[in-house]
This record gives sequence, structure tokens and C-alpha cells, in this order.
Amino acid sequence: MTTVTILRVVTKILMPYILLFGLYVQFHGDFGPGGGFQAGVIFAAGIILYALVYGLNSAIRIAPPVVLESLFALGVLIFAGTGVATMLMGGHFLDYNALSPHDPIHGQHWGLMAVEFGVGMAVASGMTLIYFAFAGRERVR
Amino acid sequence: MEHLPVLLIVVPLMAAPLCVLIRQPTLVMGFALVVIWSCPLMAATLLQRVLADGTISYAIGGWPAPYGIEYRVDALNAFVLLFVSSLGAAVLSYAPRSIAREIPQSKHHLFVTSYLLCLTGLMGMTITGDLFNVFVFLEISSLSSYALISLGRHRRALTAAFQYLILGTVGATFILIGIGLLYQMTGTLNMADMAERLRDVTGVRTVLVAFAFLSVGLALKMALFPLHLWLPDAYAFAPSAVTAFIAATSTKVSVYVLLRFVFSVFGVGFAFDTLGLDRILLPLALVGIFVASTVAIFQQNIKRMLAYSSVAQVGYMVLGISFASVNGLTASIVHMFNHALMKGGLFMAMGCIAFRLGSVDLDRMRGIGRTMPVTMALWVVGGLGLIGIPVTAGFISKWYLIMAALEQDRWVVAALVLVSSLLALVYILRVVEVAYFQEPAEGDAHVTEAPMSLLVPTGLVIGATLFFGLQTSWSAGVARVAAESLLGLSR
Amino acid sequence: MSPLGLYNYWVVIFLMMTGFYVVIARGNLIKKIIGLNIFQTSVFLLYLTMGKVRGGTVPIFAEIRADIYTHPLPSVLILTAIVVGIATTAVALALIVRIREAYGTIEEDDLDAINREE
Amino acid sequence: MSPSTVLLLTLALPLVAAVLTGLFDRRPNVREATTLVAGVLTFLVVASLVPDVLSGLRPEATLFEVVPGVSIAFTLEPLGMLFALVASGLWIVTTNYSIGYMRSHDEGHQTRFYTCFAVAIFAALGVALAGNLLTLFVFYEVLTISTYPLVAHHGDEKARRGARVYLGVLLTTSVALLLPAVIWTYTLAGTLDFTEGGILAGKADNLTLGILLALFAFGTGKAALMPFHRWLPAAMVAPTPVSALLHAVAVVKAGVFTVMKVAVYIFGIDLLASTHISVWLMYAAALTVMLSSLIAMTKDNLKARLAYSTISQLSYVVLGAALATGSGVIGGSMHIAMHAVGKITLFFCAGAIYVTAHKTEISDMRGIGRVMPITTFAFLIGALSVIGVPPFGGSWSKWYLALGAIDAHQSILVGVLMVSSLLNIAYLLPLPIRGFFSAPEGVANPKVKEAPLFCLVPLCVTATGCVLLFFYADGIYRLLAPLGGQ
Repeated sequence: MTTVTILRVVTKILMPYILLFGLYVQFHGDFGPGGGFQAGVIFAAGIILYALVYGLNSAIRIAPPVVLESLFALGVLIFAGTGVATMLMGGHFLDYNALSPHDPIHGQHWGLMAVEFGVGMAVASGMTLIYFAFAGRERVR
Repeated sequence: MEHLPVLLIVVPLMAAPLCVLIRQPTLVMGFALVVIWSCPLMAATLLQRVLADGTISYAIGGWPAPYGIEYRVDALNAFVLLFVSSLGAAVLSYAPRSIAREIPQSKHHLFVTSYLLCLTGLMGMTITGDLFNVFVFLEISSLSSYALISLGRHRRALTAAFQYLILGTVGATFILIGIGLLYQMTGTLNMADMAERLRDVTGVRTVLVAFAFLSVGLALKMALFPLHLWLPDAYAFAPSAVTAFIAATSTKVSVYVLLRFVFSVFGVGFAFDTLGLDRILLPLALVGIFVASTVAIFQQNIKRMLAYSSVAQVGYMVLGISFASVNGLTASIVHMFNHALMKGGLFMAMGCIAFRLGSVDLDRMRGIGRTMPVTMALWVVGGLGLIGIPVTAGFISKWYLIMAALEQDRWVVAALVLVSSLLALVYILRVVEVAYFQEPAEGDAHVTEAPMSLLVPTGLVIGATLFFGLQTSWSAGVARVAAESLLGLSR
Repeated sequence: MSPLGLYNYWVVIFLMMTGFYVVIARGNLIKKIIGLNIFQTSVFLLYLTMGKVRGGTVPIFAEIRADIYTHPLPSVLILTAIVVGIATTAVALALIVRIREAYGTIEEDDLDAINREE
Repeated sequence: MSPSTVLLLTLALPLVAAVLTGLFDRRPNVREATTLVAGVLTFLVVASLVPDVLSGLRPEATLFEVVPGVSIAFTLEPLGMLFALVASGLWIVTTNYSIGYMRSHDEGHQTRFYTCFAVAIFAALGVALAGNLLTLFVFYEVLTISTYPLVAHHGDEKARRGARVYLGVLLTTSVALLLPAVIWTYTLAGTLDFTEGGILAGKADNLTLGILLALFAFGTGKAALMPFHRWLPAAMVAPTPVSALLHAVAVVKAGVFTVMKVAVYIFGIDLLASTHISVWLMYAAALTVMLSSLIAMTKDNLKARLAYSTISQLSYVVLGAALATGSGVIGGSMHIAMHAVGKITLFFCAGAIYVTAHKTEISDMRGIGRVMPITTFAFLIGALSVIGVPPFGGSWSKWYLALGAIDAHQSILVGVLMVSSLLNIAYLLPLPIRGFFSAPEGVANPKVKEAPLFCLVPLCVTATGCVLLFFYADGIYRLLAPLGGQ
């Protein structure tokens, strides 16, 4: 792989900001535009950019597919687990009010946060996995 | 207990990612089996409660019905849930041995995950009372079934899955358009609420267009002739366990959704009196039955033959709907169930044959009645059910269908239904003759009976077709209650 | 309202037909998927259009108080549909890659010919 | 044991036998002993109910409710009693004969043969005991399916083609005609129970009833009413014990039994007599009697000739039902038993000749009586009984049929009965005549001698039966008397 210094340097500078922006979108989701899905995509874009510039192998080193698969599963579990938690606390499935019986607004807040976190995790790892799956194929003929 | 409706969906949904986390094939399978057998138990409890106390409603997130997403269980969908989950569980119990030959071990946990997701999607479509939810769950089940089909050993599984993906997505998008137009007209997504509000806008053209988009989309998903083109390849080349599962459940759930839309959302009056739906469905169903059965007769690949037979059987279900009477709907609903059992069992038996022979071609099946007597006996019982011979479940479906036709004085339809079952006789007999009255080929003389772990689930499913051919109060009885409630005659 | 006043719907119909045509008429599997995406996008636009309220602002509950908001629900629904669309595309692309590996072509006519020979 | 338990036991025994024969695949002696024991037990159990039925009791048993108001249910009434006795009694004899035939012929797949045979008997008993039309239909179809492997037994192209015709005709007629008739009856009457006096009176106009009757008569393909008789000659490819089963014991008798049962318990003979809807059926049956007798005369193959003879004899029973008079019904029902014993004798003899002398064509059987005197004599007795000559059983049923025709003021039919008896003589007697009086030709082979004992004993038993039935016909008459309202 030819090394293009400018790209590598720029990527190195941009990476933290991309990931940070991803986190911002993630946690700002319940106040403004944003949320787990968008955040996950932005996060994944950061990793994909890294893979494009530094090569697939380095990217796989920082985010091994096995870990990504587990994170994906975990993300879904967090989402559904929140729902189960609300049920265990006496509400209906995904009834966030039940999370904080004294202050339903807070309950909503926490619930959304947890769910969006799960979504973000699943989407980020899912997107990266899809990229890896395609990029990792050998060329046919 | 109160959470049962949502648990039914959440349990397999959460089990799916857990399977990815566990990874180890044996553990995954054990875990999935425990989870999946809990589903029919829950569904049975639901059905029992619905029959005793009437419709159950569950508000997701605690948001009450017209605003939030509602899971709504009545006799009809509790019944569908029960048989879909039971067959899902039965086929998964059969799967470990079957996929060992057909799917590389590194993919087993992904197979189980997709399987659980597919089941979740199918049950979700059935249980939800929210239109948009139907679409979401439809896509969950479709996407996982594309993945499942593509796992087939033959490379044609890939093109089959792709073809299904294109047509399935077009169908799903049609449904999405229909739902969007309905939402535009009524401002609600809740089925019960929409049924109320649609009464004010019956004549509006948007509603008609929405109805058209929905029915075409669903017809694609349930493989109603002539929109069945994806089905034969998909069934023929998917792994045996996948074929058994999809054939037993997927199209039935789409038929259920059609029933739900036509009768619960749009109402009989609109669909049949205003639109004349029966004038479209009846000929389509009949032509479908005849064309598909005839094509089935000429198939060499027996899985493909059974696939065409499935297209024909969907015709019977739609025929029952087109009568719009209690007996007609009972026939449809009970045939959904009976056909799920028969086709599931037949494809499971095909899986046993593929397990030993590595092929499902008619030529290779010579003399198999002697080398694999139990498998073939089960196959024959399932086949007799397709013809509609008494004592098998298929007879009960035919009985109600004929009765529905006769009570509306549709002699020709009744006669055609009866004649069509003779076409089934031809394609079943063709296999029987080869299997029992021809000598095995040189290389296949040593073939032995399939292992018990395959035979027992197959036997249970086929045995159930015999049981429900005699004891019909649990099948036709429930179907009748469901049919009456769909037509608004009770509760 | 003049027919052209509903120009969004014209766009929807145009996209829908374009997408549908591409799905049916193109033999290249990748192009089919592109067509499918255009087809789905038209539906997304349909939903967004019906949620739009003329003069309405972003439906976010914050400092700015406005009297008219765009209906948020269709946007929410369509977000889900977009996710589904992405998943479908991903599965489709994965299948196409596998088909290319197994058959060496992604032209539908060639695939049919190969399948028929078998 | 309560009578209803006994009823279910009757059905269970052959089924158990079927399972056991399947299990004893490797031990032929045990397998065949099982069949024999089951046969004897079944017959005894059926016979134990005779006094009950004679005294007017109707034992009942109900199993599952299949459709609302219609269950799989059993009721034992005189007609069913007679058929059950015939089926279970002749099962014993046929089993004995099968052992001799199958072994000396070295047939393959003998386990499949015995298992399917037992299932067929089970189905025939189910037909006999059926308490409603649905149950009858269910067992009727089971009978069709279970005999299919028997007909296709040899497995070669010829056998498969014959079996295809067999299954095709029987299933087509039953599914396309009989089933709608059953469902239609259900929608009209709301019940399918066999009730004395019928269930259809006053439920429909004459046209509907006429169409229904036609559906029933032609839908019962096993009754071989022309033009749905093709399956019978086609099924001749089967081994001889199977032909005996098909033609004498189970299949055809289940067919005519169904027609009789429908006439008596679904329509009711009063309804038939008062509306005259069955008149066309009398002529259809009479036509079948004449035509098939004529065809029988042209056949040189012994089994084919017997097949057409069966078609003609079956129509006597249908005729009896269609006459809708007391004597007609009794005569027709009696003919079920009389013809069964006579015809089975003839088939046993045909099989015995085939096994020992390997002859199938009548023209080749000159002088057969000199080498196989017992067999040929038994054939003569069977033939005379079928023709209706005293002192053989067949004379009684023809007598009552003729009486019935007179009661119904159908003197033409009396003539038909007479002429057909003459035709019977013309096609049945040449064999014994040639057998005894022609010089042996070819069969003078010194190796050819009397058939094996296992074959010989059964055919002597049934031939004796033909004689006994003449003297004990009174018992049958008393049993059947309630049917005719006497």
C-alpha cells in the first residue's frame, strides 16, 4: 500500500473529532437532532476512514470483528434489556416512567439514554462489520 | 402473566443476540431450543386466556392504544401464534442433525440467530395491532429468511435468495406505501382505531389505492399466483430445515395479515361489497391451484414439487377468504394450520431423505420405501393430507371449503376444488410409485433409515396431522371462533 | 391547488416509477439494488411529504416556541424504514458478492443461462 | 365387557394385527400365525354381538367429534352386522389361503402384504360398523388406500398401471362425487347419523334428492356401477388372494354396502319408494347386470371373466337398494353375504389352478377336472351358488330380489334377473364342463396335481359354506328383517 503522508496526518488529526462528534450526537439525542443511529454511523465512519487510510489490517487490530459481533449483540441486548428492566420494575415493556417512580421525566430520560446507547453501539459495530465483510474479500479473478 | 404478549416477542428477540455472544455451536443450539420451546407454551397460555376472557391488549411503553404501539391478541392471532411458534420449535429441534450436513459449523450460531430473528419477526407481525409495526416485523422476518435461504449448499441458493430479496422488498415497500396512504387518510396507525376512522372516508380514492398496494404487497409475500415466482427456487435450494420452517410458517403469516387487513381494518362491507374483492381473489385462487398443481406434476426435484404444491395450497386459503362466510374463513384459517403441519412435516421428511441420499431428485428416490421405510411412510401420510384423504388434517380443510362453497350454491367452485385435489393425487402417487415399486439404484442400496434425532420431530409433526384430522375441536373449533369474530358475529 | 402545487407527489411518482423500472428492466444485480433503493427512497419522500406542515418548524421542544410544527411521526417512521432499507441493501450486496464468487458474473441473463444448464 | 367396548375391540384387533405383522418382518411363521389368531378372535368378537343385535339392541361407541355434530362414531345394526361377519369370517379363510398361495408362489414383500391386508380388514370393519356417513366415508377411503399396495404388489409396470387405474377411479369417484354428496347431505339435514327411516325426508325437493342419489350411487366407485367399473378388471393384476379380498370380502362389498346403507338409513326406503327417485337407478343397475354379463362371456382369462361377473353381481345389490321394497332390500343385503362366499370360492379355485397348473386362460383348462378334481368341484359349487340354483345360498338372495321386483311392480326387472341367471350359466359353467368332460390337453403333465393343502382347505370350506348358507338362510333373514320393516 502506498503511503500518502497528507492523508495519514489529516486522518490522525480528524479521528478524535469524528469520534467525539459521534459521542456528542449520541448523548445530545434527547435534546436535539441526533440519537443512537446517527451517532453509530458517524462512529463507524471514523473507523472506516481509519481502515481506508491505514489499511484493513490495522483497523481490524483496533476493532477485531469478534469484538464487533459481540458489541453488536450487546447493543441489541441493552435495548431489549431496558424494556425488560422496565417490566421488572412494574411497568409495561419500554415504559420508561417505571425506571424512576418518583420522577417520570427522569425515568424517560434514563430510559431513552440507555436505549439510544444500545442502538448506537449496535449500529456502530454493525456498520463497521459490514464494511469489513466487503473489504476483507479476496478479489475474484 | 400480564406481560405475556410482549414476552412472546422479546424472549426470542433477546435470545438471538445472546446466541451471537455464546458462539459455541452446541451451547447455542441447546440455549436456542430452551428459548424456542418456551414460545409455544406462552402462546398456548395466551390462546387459552383469549378463549376464556376475550381480547387481550398490551400497550408498549405504557402509552395507551391509539397513540402508542399496541399488541392485540384475539382468538385468530393467538391461534396463528401458537402454530407458528410450535412449528418453529419443532423444526429447530430437528435442525441440529440436519444442518450438520448442510451448513458449515462456523456458521451454526448465525443460523440459529437468523432463525430466532425470523421467528420473532413472524410472531411480531401476527401479534401487533399497529400497522407500521407490521412492516417492521415483516422486514425482520424477511431479511433473516433471505439470509437463511442463502445458506443452502447449492450455489443456486444464492440466486434464489437474491430473487426473493428483490421481490420481497418490492412487496414490503408496497405494503409500506399502503400503510403510508392509510395513515395519510386517517392520522392513526392503530388497526382498531383506523377501522373506526376509515368508515368516514370509505369512498376516497386514496383508500382504494392503499388497499390495492397492500393486497398486492401481501400477495407477493404469500406467493399468491401469479406473484409466486420467488417461491419454488427459494424452497428448493434452501437448507432442509430452513425450507421446512419457512414453508410451514412464512406464507401463513402473510395470509393472516391479509385476513387482518381485509376484515379487521377495511371491513367486509368495503372489501367485498364496495370493491368486489371476491371477484379478484376467487379466479386467482382457482387458477393458481390448477396451474401450480399441474406444474408440480412435472417436477423432478421433489422439494420443488412440494414448493409448487405450496403455491396451490395458498390458493385454497385465499379461496376460503373469497367466500367471506364463517365456513369459508374457518376453512382458510384451519387450512393455514393444517397446511403448516403437512408441509412442515413433508419438508422435514425431505430433509431426512436429503440427509441420507444427498439429493432430492425423483430418480434417486427409487426403492426408498424399502431402504428408509419410516421416513417414506411419514412422507406418504403427509402427502395423503395434501390430497385431502380422510383421517388426515387436509380432509378437514377440504370439508369446510366445500361446505362454504355449497352453502353459497357455488357448485362449480366446489367441483373444481375436488378435481384439483386429484391433481395432488397425481403428484403424490408419482413419488409413491417410484419409492415403493422400483428397485433402488446400484449406489443407493445400502442407504439406511434416517437417524432418530431427525425422525422423531418429523414423526411428531406428521403424527399431528393425523391427530388433527380426527380431533378437530382444537383446530377447526378455534378457527371457527376466530372466523366468527373476524366477521363481527361474536364478541 | 393546482396539480403542480403538489409537486412533491410528482417527484415521488417519478422516483417510484424510475426505481421500479430499473428493478425490472436492468439485468445487472447491482443496478437492480440501486433501483430498489430509488424505489424505497420515493416512499420515504412520500412519508415526509405527508408530515410536512406548510410554514411549520422543526418539531423540537426547546427554547424556541412556535405555533406550527411539522408532524414528527412520519419522520420517525421513515427513520426506521431507512434503517430497514440499509439492512436490505447490505444483505443484497452480500448476496451479490457471494453470487459473483460462485458464478463469476452478476448479469441476470448469464445467471439464468447457467442455472438452466444445470 | 360392555357392547360398546366390544365394538371398539373388533376394530382394534385387526389394527393390532397390522402392527404385529409389520414387526415380525423376519419371522414369517409368527407373522402369519398372528394374522390367523387375530382373524379368529375378530370373528368371535363380532359373532358374540349377534344375539344382542337379534334382540334389537344397537351397541354404540363414539370417539372424536370431527365437525360440529358429526363424530367418528360406530353403531352396530343388522346390515353392518352381516357385513362384519362376512368380512371377519372370510378373513380367516383368506389368510389360510394366502399362506399357501404366497409361499408356493414365492412372492416378495410378504410382510407388506399381510400388514396391508390387516389394515384393509380394519377399514372394512370400520365401514361395517360406521355410525354415520362421515365415519363410513373415512373408512371407505382408508380401505382404498390400504388396498393400493396390494394391487400394485408385483411392482412391475403392468401392476403399477393397474393400480393407478384402481386408485384413480376409486379416489376420483369418492372425492369428486361421494364427498360432496356427504357434505351436501350434512348441509341439508344437519346430521349424518344413520337413522332408521332416513334423515332426508322433507329436507329437500325431489330434484335435489335425485341428484344426491346419483352422487351417492356413482360416487361409491367400489359398487362398480357402470361406467365406473373399470377399476375392477384393472385390479386383476394383483395376486389371487388380493383379488379374493377385493371381489368377495372387503372392497366391492364395502361399496354395495355403502349404497345399501345410504338407501336405507339416509334416504329411507319409504322416501325412495314414495318419490320414485330411484327408478332410474334400478335401470342403471339392470343395465350394468346385463352388459357386464355379456362382456364376461367374451373374456377368456378366468380372472377377467370373474371380475366382470362380480360387476354384474354387485349391481344386484344396488338393484335391491333401488327397488326400495322390503324384500328388495333384504334380498340385496343377503346377496352381499351369498355372493361373497360364492365368489371367494371361485377366486380361490382360479388361484389354485394358477399356482399348480399355471393356467390363466379358460380355453387352456380342458381336462383340469381330471387332475384337480376337488378344486374343480368346488368351482362348480361356487358357480352354482352364484347362478342361484338351490340348494346353494345364492338362490335365496335372488328369490327375495325377484319378490322385491314384483312388489315394486317392475316386471321387466324380474325378466332381467331371469335372463342374467341364464347368462351366468353361460359364462361360469364352461370351466367345470370342460374341466370334467374334455380330454386333458397339456395339463396331463404328471407333475400337476391337486393344489397345496393351505389352498385346498379354504376353498373346500367356502364351498361347504355355499351349501350351508342355503339351509341357514333363515338366520340371516331374521337378522335382516328389521331393514325391510318386517
